[in-house]
Amino acid sequence: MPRWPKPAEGSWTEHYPELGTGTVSFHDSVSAEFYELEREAIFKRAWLNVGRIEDLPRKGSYFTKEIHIANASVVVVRGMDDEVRAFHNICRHRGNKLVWNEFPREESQGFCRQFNCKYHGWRYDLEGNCTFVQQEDEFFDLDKADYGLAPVHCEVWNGFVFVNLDREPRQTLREFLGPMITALDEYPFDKMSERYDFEADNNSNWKVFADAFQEYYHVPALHPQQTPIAVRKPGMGVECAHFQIDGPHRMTTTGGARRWNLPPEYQYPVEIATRSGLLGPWDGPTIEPLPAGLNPGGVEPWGISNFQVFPNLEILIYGNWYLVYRYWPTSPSTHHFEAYLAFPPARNVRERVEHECAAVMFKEFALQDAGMLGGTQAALETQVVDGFPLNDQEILVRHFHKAVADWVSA
Amino acid sequence: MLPARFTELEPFAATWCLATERERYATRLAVGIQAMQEFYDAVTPRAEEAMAYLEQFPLDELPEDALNLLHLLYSMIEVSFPVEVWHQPRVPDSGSAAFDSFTEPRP
Amino acid sequence: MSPRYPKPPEGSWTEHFGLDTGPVSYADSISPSFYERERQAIFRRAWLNVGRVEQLPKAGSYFTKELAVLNTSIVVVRGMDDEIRAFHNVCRHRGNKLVWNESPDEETQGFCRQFTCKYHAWRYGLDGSLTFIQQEDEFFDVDKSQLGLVSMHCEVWEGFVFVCAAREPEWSLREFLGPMITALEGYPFDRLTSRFGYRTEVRANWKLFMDAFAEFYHAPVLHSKQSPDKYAVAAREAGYEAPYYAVEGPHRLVSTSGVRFWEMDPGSLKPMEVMTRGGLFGPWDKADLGELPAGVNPGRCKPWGLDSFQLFPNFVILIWGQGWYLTYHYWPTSYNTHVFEGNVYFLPATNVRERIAQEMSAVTFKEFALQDANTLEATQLMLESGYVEKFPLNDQEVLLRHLHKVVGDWVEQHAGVPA
Amino acid sequence: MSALLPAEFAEFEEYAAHWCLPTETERFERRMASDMDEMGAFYAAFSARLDEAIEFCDKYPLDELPEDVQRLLQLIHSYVMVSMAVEIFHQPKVVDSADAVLRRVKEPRP
Repeated sequence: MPRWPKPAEGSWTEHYPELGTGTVSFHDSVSAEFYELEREAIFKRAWLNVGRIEDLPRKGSYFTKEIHIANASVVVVRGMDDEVRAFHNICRHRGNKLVWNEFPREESQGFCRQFNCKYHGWRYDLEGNCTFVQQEDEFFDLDKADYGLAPVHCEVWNGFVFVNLDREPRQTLREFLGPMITALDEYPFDKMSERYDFEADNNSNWKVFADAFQEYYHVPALHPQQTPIAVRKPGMGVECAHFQIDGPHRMTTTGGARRWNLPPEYQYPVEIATRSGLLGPWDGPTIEPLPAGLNPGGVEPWGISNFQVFPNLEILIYGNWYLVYRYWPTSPSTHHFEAYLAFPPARNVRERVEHECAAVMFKEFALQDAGMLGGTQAALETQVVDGFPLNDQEILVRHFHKAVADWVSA
Repeated sequence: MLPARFTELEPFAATWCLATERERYATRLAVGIQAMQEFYDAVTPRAEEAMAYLEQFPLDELPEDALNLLHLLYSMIEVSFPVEVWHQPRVPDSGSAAFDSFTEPRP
Repeated sequence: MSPRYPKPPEGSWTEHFGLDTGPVSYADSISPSFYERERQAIFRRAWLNVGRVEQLPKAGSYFTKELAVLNTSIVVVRGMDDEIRAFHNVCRHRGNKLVWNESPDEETQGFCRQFTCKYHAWRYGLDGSLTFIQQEDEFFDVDKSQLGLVSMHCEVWEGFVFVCAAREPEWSLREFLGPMITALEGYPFDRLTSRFGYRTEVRANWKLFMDAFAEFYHAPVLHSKQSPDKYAVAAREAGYEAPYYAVEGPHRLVSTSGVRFWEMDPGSLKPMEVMTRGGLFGPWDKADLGELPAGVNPGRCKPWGLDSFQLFPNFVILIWGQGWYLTYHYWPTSYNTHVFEGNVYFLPATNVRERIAQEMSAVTFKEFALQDANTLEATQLMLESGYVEKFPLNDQEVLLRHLHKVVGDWVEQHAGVPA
Repeated sequence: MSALLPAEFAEFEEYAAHWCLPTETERFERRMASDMDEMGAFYAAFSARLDEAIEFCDKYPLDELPEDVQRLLQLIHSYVMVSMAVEIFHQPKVVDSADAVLRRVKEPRP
């Protein structure tokens, strides 16, 4: 007997009939040809979140982003007019990579008044204009106005900086995000500027890894240690209170008693000692009022909301802090994983320790996911089995692979 | 290891009397800029005297201690770039670049 | 800023050589299929320098050379008749690699009286003839005279050993080199035998790295930190201008004017340069090489710094006014990687001071090369991104325009010729 | 040897040299390099005074912690790190994490 009501159709999956209920192939996660299709149809077309406005604190702040699957390196910079712009990180003279430090393949960040090419000293201002050509009169009919940095479409939504590598994006960022995501317009991400950033290079397809974070069905099996052993029971299930789909994006909400409202045997001593843990600080400043878009299912009591923004962004909101994951494909069987936890800045050591405990515990269980999914990838690559059953709690996995397929075939 | 009149350079001999460029370059990347600065400061004031001393021998018949001294001077040249120019062991922005010596005159 | 050196009457070197002045594409440097065409149209047809005769000091001396671009390994050997020959390094019996030590993919060198295959002990003379078959009578109708090592065309010019992989070379080596290069005959390469050799794999197309060494426009910028600030600032403001360029057939030349570092005030010099009397331009005390052939400094630049002779396709000889020379080789290993080899050659030092000045010059050379190599990896990465397709070139970059044009021409001319 | 921690916490000096580490990367590596006995001893000793240590630190503004107090905070961070091994996994390494790595590339200071 479900604890949470299902839609009238009997299941969340049937509530979205276009999803079907049959088995699903993960060929899209092992195929080199499919990866090539994703490169063109998804990563060179969709809006991609590359950072937050807090990553560009002042005029002249910049960071570079390597988008391997799109063969792109992008430099994102806050101009003298406070506008955030993105450019291809390429000097227009001989094609040298413009902004990098020490290792040309690695990302960099910093602050500058202009960009200087290391190779021949061409200079560009923060708006991308070419401002200086070494020995300009040795060139033939060269007009600097023709040699500004190649722009990349860049828009900011609620502090999230997105780029689009298409020549002309088919949708504005807001159109692309759609009503379900833009219903978070009022959520004060900007207040959560204390960040704990992580990265990893994982041996799994980007979708295989994303799948692990859009269902909680695996939690009792892969992460039994999330529950202290005294109260760990075999056969425990997990049920989400609400699922919702909007275009290529999707979300789920959990509900029920907060971990810290359970009896103490449901918490580890360190959680009790720090009043923090897997689900973050128990106390902390409250964000009032939370926008309705955060809990579109009206779940009560509300737990967390997990927004999956197509193609490779996840925003997990815990109320007064949030988590972001990004999955950057680097080959059919590997991806670069980025994650961060963001809290309102600690006002004292106690809050700082609360955040530390949440960040440490996050890593513990993410390591289990990363460790196992290398194995999933290797097994999928045998291609011995092609049809895999997905249950109703895995509806978002089903929808994700369908959305990817739809974009590829569009 | 070194000729008697250069005994005060002995503390550097074990690290820097290296016969090949490969060893000298590897040591440069391994020891840190502080150690190179100390070596540089100690050896450069004696470099002219060392060259004058070594000139009394035919180049291909250097006694062992003199040969060690010559290798020490080669190391002095090796560390001069980190110390005088880069202020760090590596050439800036050369993170993934290498350029390996495969033949050089002996000595 | 008016040019310090006169330009040709056409107004620029680029137009003087009849080259286009528009933006260029580097599609030839990021394409696996173009690389395959280069292998056939260029590397299987041109004469390629694989070393010098000093590497083969006596009868029986040999060295191997891995030529990934030709999918082969060769062994170059001085025979009992003092003749230098090149063979594909493959045993005729079962195809084993004939000459190697420890690791089969590494080059080797040495001295021997004959080559013996490690697998079944077949033996070959230094002239490539098969001299011994283990248990010969177990074979069927075997004729040793038909099973010698497969030779590759090999000729020597001024001590430089060249090979040509064509079945029948279209030119003799001297024809291929042409008058601009052969005018160097008489330069005492044979006396400059004190050699410092360096090698690395560069993650960039071979032409892009040649480009970096085909222009000095980048030098005041990329290498500015190499010099004390006082000199670096002056150099950067002045920019770079070469007094003389020449193009002949597929080959090209740039000369630079001399810089008398040793006459500059010490604030413009590295302390170690002053101490060792050596640096980027070589030992300060010029080596006496006697009268030089007319082919050296053909533009009669004064003061003269160096000549960079760029021999098609992948070989550069840099002759310095101070009496030494450098060679560069760019050996492609894929469309976006190559092995770069740099060799520095001096007169053998006669005393410690000369040797120290040489050491300083060689160390300085490596510092510069390290910067170039990493920058070119960054260029390759971005060109491959494909988001920008056309790039402007200035008149000081005329030689790289020429290189890419010649490469394109050779590939074009060869199109349709069966492999 | 001069004291690393505030005098009130002198009893933890023996752990300070080992566990006062400013970054998560160092703390995680130290955990991987330590055995359970070492970590268990530190955990047992520090548990009783954790709350007191936090209170002590909070006598100062977070961005103006004196050096010895900063080290006390680093010790608290290490305590959190060690508790994962002691309370949850009963071994230094995360169970079933295979060869996975997750680098913390940005964190607040202190």
